[in-house]
Amino acid sequence: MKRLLPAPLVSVGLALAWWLLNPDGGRGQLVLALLLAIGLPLLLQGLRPQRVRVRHPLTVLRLCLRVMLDTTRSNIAVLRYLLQPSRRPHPAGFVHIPLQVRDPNALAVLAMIVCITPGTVWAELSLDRSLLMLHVLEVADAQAVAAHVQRCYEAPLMEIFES
Amino acid sequence: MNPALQAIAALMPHLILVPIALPLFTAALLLVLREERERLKLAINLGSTMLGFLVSVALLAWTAGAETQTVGVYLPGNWPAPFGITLALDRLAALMLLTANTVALASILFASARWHRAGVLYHTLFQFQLMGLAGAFLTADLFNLFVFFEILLAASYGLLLHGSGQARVQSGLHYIAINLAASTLFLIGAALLYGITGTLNMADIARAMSDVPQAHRGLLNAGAATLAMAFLIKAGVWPLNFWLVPAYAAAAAPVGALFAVLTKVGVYALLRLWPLWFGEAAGLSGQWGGAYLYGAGMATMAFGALGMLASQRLNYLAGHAAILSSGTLLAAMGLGQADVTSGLIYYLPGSTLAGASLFLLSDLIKRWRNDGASIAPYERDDTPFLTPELLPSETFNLDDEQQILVGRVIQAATAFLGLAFLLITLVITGLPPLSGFIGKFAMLTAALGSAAATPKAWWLLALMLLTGFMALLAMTRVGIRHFWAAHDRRAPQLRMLEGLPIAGLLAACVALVVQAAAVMHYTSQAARALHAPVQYIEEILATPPREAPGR
Amino acid sequence: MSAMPLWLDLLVSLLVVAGAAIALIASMGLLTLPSFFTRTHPPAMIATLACWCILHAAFAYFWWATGSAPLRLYLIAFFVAITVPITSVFLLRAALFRARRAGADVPPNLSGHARALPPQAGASGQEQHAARD
Amino acid sequence: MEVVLALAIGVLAGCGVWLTLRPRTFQVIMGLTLLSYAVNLFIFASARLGLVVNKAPVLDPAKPLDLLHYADPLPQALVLTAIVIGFAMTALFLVVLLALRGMSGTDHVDGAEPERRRGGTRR
Amino acid sequence: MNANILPWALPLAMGMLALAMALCLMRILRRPTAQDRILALDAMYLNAMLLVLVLCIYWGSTVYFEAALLIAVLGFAASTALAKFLLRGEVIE
Amino acid sequence: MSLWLLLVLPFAASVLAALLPANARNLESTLAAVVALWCTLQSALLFPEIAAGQVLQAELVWMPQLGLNPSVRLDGFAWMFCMLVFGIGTLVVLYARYYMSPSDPVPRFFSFLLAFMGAMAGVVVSGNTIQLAFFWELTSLFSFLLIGYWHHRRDARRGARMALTVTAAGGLALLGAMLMLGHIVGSYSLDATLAAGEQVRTHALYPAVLALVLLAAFTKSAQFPFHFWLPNAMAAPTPVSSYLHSATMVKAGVFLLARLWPVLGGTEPWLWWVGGIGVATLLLGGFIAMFQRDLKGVLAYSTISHLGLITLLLGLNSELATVAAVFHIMNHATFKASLFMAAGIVDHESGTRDMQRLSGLRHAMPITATLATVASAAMAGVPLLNGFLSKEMFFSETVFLDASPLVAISLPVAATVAGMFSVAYSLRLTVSVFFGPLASDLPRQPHEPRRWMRVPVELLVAICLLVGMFPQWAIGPILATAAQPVVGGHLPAYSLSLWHGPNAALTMSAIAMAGGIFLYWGLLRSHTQRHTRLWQDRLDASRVFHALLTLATHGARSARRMLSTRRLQWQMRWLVVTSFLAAALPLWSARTHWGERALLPPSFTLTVLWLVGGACAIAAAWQAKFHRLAALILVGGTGLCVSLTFLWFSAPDLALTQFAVEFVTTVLILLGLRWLPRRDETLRAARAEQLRTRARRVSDGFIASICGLGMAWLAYALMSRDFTHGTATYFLEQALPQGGGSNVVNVMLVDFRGFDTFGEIVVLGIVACTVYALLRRFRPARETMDLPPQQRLLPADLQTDLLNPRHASDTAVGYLMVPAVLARLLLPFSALIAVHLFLRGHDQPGGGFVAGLVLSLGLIVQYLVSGAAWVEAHVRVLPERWMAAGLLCALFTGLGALYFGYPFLTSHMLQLQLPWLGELHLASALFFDIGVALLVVGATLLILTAIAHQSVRSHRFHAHLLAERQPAAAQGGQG
Repeated sequence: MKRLLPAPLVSVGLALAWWLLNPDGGRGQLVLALLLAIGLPLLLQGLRPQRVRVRHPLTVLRLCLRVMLDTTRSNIAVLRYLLQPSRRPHPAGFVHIPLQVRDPNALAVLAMIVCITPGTVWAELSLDRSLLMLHVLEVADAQAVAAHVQRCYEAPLMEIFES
Repeated sequence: MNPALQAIAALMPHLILVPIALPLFTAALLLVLREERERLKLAINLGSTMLGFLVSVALLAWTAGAETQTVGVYLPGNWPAPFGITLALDRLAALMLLTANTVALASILFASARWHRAGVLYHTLFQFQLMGLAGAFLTADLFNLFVFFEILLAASYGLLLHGSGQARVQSGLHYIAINLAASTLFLIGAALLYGITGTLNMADIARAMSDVPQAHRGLLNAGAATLAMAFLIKAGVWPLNFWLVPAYAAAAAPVGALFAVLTKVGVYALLRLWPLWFGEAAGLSGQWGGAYLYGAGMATMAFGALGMLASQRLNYLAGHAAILSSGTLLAAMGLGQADVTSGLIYYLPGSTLAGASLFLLSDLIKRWRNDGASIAPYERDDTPFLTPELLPSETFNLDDEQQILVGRVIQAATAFLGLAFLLITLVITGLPPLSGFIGKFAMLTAALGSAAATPKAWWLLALMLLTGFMALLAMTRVGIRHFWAAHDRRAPQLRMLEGLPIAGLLAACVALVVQAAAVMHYTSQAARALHAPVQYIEEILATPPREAPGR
Repeated sequence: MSAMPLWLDLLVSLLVVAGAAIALIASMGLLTLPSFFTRTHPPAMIATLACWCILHAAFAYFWWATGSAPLRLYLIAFFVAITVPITSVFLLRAALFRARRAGADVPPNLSGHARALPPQAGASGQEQHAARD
Repeated sequence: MEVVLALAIGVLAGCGVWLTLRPRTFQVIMGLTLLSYAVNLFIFASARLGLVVNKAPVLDPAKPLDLLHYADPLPQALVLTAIVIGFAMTALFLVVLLALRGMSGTDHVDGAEPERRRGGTRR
Repeated sequence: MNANILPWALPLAMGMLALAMALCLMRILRRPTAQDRILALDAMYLNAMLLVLVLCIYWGSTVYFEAALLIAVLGFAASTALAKFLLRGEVIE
Repeated sequence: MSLWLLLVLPFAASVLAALLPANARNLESTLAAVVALWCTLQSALLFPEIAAGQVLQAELVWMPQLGLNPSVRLDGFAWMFCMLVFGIGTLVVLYARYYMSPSDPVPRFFSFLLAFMGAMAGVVVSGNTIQLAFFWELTSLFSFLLIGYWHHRRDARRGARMALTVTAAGGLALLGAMLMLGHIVGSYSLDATLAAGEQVRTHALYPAVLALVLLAAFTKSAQFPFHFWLPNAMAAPTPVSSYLHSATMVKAGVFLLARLWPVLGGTEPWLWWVGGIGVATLLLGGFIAMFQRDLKGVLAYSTISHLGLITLLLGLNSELATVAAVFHIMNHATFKASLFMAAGIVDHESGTRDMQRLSGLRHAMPITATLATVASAAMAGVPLLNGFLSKEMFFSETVFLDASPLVAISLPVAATVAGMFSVAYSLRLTVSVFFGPLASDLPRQPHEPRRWMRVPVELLVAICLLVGMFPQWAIGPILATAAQPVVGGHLPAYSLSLWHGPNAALTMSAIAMAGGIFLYWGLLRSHTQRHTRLWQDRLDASRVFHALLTLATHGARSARRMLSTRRLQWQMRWLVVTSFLAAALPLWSARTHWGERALLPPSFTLTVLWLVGGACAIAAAWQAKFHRLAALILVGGTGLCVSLTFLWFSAPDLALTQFAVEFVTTVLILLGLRWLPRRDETLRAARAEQLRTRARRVSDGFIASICGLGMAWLAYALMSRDFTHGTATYFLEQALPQGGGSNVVNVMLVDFRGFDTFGEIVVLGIVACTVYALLRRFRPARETMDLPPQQRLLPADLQTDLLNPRHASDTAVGYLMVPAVLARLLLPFSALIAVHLFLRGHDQPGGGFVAGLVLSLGLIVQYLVSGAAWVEAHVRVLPERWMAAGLLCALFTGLGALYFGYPFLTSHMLQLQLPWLGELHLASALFFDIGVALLVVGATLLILTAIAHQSVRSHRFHAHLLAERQPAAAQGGQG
């Protein structure tokens, strides 16, 4: 099983994506989806050496919602920031965030979250992955930003990927 | 009908495809093989080229032998003519195909002695080149012609760069840049023609030409002119041919030989399209553009001859000879008479073969002279012309040394090279008795033969004689320098594999003379078909696809 | 095809215009914001909110128009979410690197020793192609 | 709308021509790219019955099969071929210019800097 | 298009997106740094993607959808390569 | 048949001779002699028929469509020439057998000689004017080879080349003349031409024909001012000289004049030109001959002079003079051949031809001396010898010429003076060489030659004597036969007796004789030395020739420089401007306007889009020199606009492809950017100020904007017009039922025009091969060899996240970690998208090409984030195999149709009934598309990775640099 499905999550994702792309196909599409979901990861196995283990699907869902919400919120915040140039109370700046999470996948997801959230953008990660630097559009309180990231994102990610 | 012809006829519609599909198959096969398997690759390449040669002979025999149907039509994809792509084989195409394959066979034989090892993927590119040439000769679809032009150009870029080195890369860059621009022109012209006639099939365009309303004539002609520019650039017309000589001269010798055919592709395209589109049948545009073609051809001839006279290096000479020959062809084409066209179709293969063998020969001579290392000091382009060789001597005709009055034995190899050089000179300069003379004579006699020979014909006569003379001057200068002046050199090391192709090419030239009547009969039929393209158009448009398969 | 219900009409229009407006504003921001690092934020808006708005609009519209839910539209959001960080990470890292070399006022290398990078000396940078900073 | 497209073709062609006339290989390759854009659009513009909006040649059983309901598919096929060939040629030209640059040490199209005239002019 | 507001809203949206692209272009032209240009190119791609989506609605046809998908999947490659070039001086090490 | 043998045999023998071993001297010469003798006899046997007035003819049908039928036509005149050519040829062969050294490679010599003989025979017996020109050129060619036989000698090479240049030019002129004659007469047959004299002379082209014919004849016969090649040709072995300059080569010119005399002669221009040049040559040749020092030089100039005499005779427009000319042709051939041979004997036996060294040879070689004396007496026109007779005829002709008083007086004077010259140089020849005391300082001890070497001379001298003493008996019938055809049928009355009584001619002869003796004693003996040089320098036309030749080459070279350029910019300019004109002229001349079609409504969005696109293009053009990256970005922006335009105007497939190509191209060019040199921007400001540069940019800008406007105009003119439907409807109708796909563009690509697609993937494949092959030999420039500065500036010991992926075991670290994780996640998905686009291609936008690009771009991104080494360590990428597989897949799909009896690439539909899945439609086009996709992946990867792999070098180079630097640093530290 493990040999057949080196990355079960990816396989599921592929099958899902295929189904999304070709929703109205009959059984043929189903077979194709299956073939692709199994075949592609097998073919490209060599290029994805790291295995991903994901736990706690509920936490995943929660995180997703959280991110969407945060993103929308910060979108609006940035929108306002852009529309009212005169009322920009806080300077932009870099924020350093100490991290405990080490799993590359978790970090990648963190990067995704940070990057798709307007107002924050991933700037640099130290080589030992202990320190993250973000660029934040409005730094009211650097500590608060750091705490927010640690609490809302890092913790669930550690739970998902590292537990 | 003899059995061989019957066999060909049995294979016939599909045989047209072979010159294109065979090289492709070979190329793909060669791509699979690992780089180390040089001998096997060479063997495959040789075998395939040989086979292609035989096929082109068969095709020629078919066009020459078949009296009823002279245009072989093949419909890849089984779509009827104006809609799908059509391959059409007529006499001209068959002749060009055979010429190209002859040169190719000689080239690969020559290359097998040493040149094919100068870089990787030579054989693959070589086969692709053959495929492009065959396709360009066979296709009857304008855009498909573009595609095959690109194939043959892309392959020629690759072959030109074979062996690398600054000269090749430098001239290759120019060559590529100019030809990319030319391709752009091709596309513009094709788009205009499609926009106006609504079809891409050459025959169908010809048919549609007469229906084009007057208001669209300007656009139509502009499209055709743009297209012609693309062909003229490939044919090396002045003033768009400055890339040609450095590129051809820089190319490895077998590649240069193959390139001798490339300029003719541009000529071929013009020859194919102009009488078809702007012949008498086309109504309003009758003979349109002929004067420009003539003028450009004359200028090119003059430039080619001047260039030969100004060149010291053998391969530059060969490059300019290629220009000279395509200038001659273009000028003759510009007269737009079927008889002249017949002469020029006769002239074309001979001059191509001679040009190709000059490229091969120049390599041997270069290697013989200075081990191929670099050019000799006197070959630099800025060397003063008046060498001591030419200064009047003080002791006029008086020799006190009796000993010197004994001739030197010429080694067989040198004699071979010398003889080959002599024959090439004869063809290129158009001196009797070889095919250059007969070709030029046929063109001139046809141009002058008509009751009212135009001044154009007289100018052509004058320039043809003059350029022949200039070429003769240049060739004798180089020949004397290489074969007579350097008497204390050891005999060249001539390999069988290198001598054979040259001998073969020249034998073909001689054969053209020996069989001149038959060849001329063939070319005059070809020319007549070109100038009265009704049959070509009808055959192409009327050939039905096979009954619908289970699509 | 029957006429579109007004609410759907309104919804789709609103979403589309909103999405386009956000994209426009974000692009405006890209133009007006003062420094490179601040300018890195607006594109995220295009990739998220603007994109989502328009995707929802398209979703609603095509659901109505074709009768089946075109869920595949949301694949776009997924792919954008995956790919945007790749560019951002590279770009920010490059910007920081260049800023440090140019001696600009940015935090030092996170994992480096105390020793800072030598400032860019003269016009010797390969990235001269790119632009003069 | 045609005017805009025609002008676009003109601008692309003009810029392309200007760049191909420049002395640096990189300029030439950019110029050839722009030229090929212009030409592709030009081929595209040669469609029968001109340019049409929202009539992609993807068959819809509901529409009759004629040019009033579909765009002319042929130029599109031609442009596709031209795009591919253009891409290939760009790649080739790029590599050749790199090779030339490596061998001659300059990125001048002639493989050598023109000799400096009066007071260091370089063209 | 049998609705009342959409025929107005969609061209408006498209115009706005086109203007957004124009703004990105202005950023490209104004730089001041190379990374600004890359960023603006990336934003331009995103805007173009949105434009394609709006066009899909405008024409009520999904045949154009794949173009948007393609930009979403591959559009980053160009800007990433550019960024990496700035960072490392070569694209593939 | 025998007529053809006369023509074929020498050539056949020539080929045979060439194949003989180098030392087969006897075999060779025997072969040659037998052939020549046989030909002589064969011709001689024909005399009765010829004498009876018959014209023997034979014709082969070769190329009737061109009027080119090889034909032999033997009339009296041709017969006489045949006898000369073969007869003297036989003697020369015999002579040469002994003359040539045993170590000479004579096969070549005899081979050339025989071929030349054949060519000469060909000239005289041609029944076809073109054939005549043809053999004419052959004589030039073989004489070139013969003159250059001793090619290790400079003078031989030069003489040969000069002869060829001059005579071949004449030959080309002859060809032109013959073509013109053919045009006038309407046939190339000699008979027809001879019969059409009146028509030719009245034709408007007559002057041109005449000029060309005279050019040919004068060059061949070494007439002034083309006389200079002949003395230079003396570098040939003496047998060659005696053959070429007595009976053959130079006689071809006068042969031509005589042959065409009935056609062209008898007009004023003929008289003035032929006669005038003849007189000039006669005098000039005789005069120079007197001052020659070289034995053969004297003979050479005397030949020129005598040829001038013949030319003059032919030019007098009198039938009698023409008979005299024919007579003198024969006489000159005999005495000149013998003289050359005698000179050769002297040279051969004494080792020198220097007349200042030679003296008194009659003591050493009495027989030769006698022979030579008799022969030169014949040349001088001493009575009882043949030269006297023809000279008498000449003198009397000059006197009786009906012409203007000036000519009537000056011509006899000129003739007498020429006679004096000829007596003087003949005297000089004999007296100084054979009389006086025997020279002692000769290189060899002179003695009589071998018996058989002298025989030819003896025979010829005997003929001289015979003809001189018994003219009517010895030569009368022959002369009549020979002259009859020349004068056009009926001979004038003439007498061949020795004594005509004391008339003007005899007086002139006497004066000439006395004057010649006086000239010799009075002038030449005293100060030869000084004058020789002087005259030679002043009158050496070969200097002029060389100057002309040099001028021609210089001219050609500077013309080439002027007319061509090696610089790409200029070539591009030419190209652009010519193309623009080519397109603009037809439009202009047809007064084309744009059409009236209803336009699409304007769209704000597209307008803005193209403002962006246009601005991008312009900015890219502006920035491409100094800001390459910016230009690349801007071009990317333009590409985006192009893609969107495709989309806008209903071409989703195009948009997809353009997008994908856009991304790949950007990566590709970026890969290349690393190897381009830095741009020194500081120079820009200074440079832009330069006037030249600015002018150039302005003019280029002008050209570019004109072209841009032209293109815009053309595009608008095309789009604004109504056209018929063309072929398009067919595609729409057939796509689904016959092509099996509803995406017509894709059906077009894989079916209707599958052959194009086939070609297109081949192009891609070729380019990939080329790139790969070229980069195998890539040699980066020195300054780009090292790492890029971004990497170089990082100290090796610095702890940074900017890791080189090459050094990391797994590259998911440092700055690359996040991108690597994401990109690797993306890869299966982009593969999925590729499959999706591929499978739907036939019915919806997509297809093999886009699929291939998507897949390869997905892989390239892996290279980008993980480095080439890592990727290739983890997955085997064999792009060549992909390409081959793609090509073969496409090819075999196409060939599969042949199996079913349909043409290549015919698509088939497979209806499969699968158990659970139901019906499955499989078009063979699908497999074709698979081939396309495979090839695209392979080619793209091959191109990109081939460039990418180059950066390995820089790492190696950097390591090498560091290794070099370290010891140096260590040493520095110690010191």
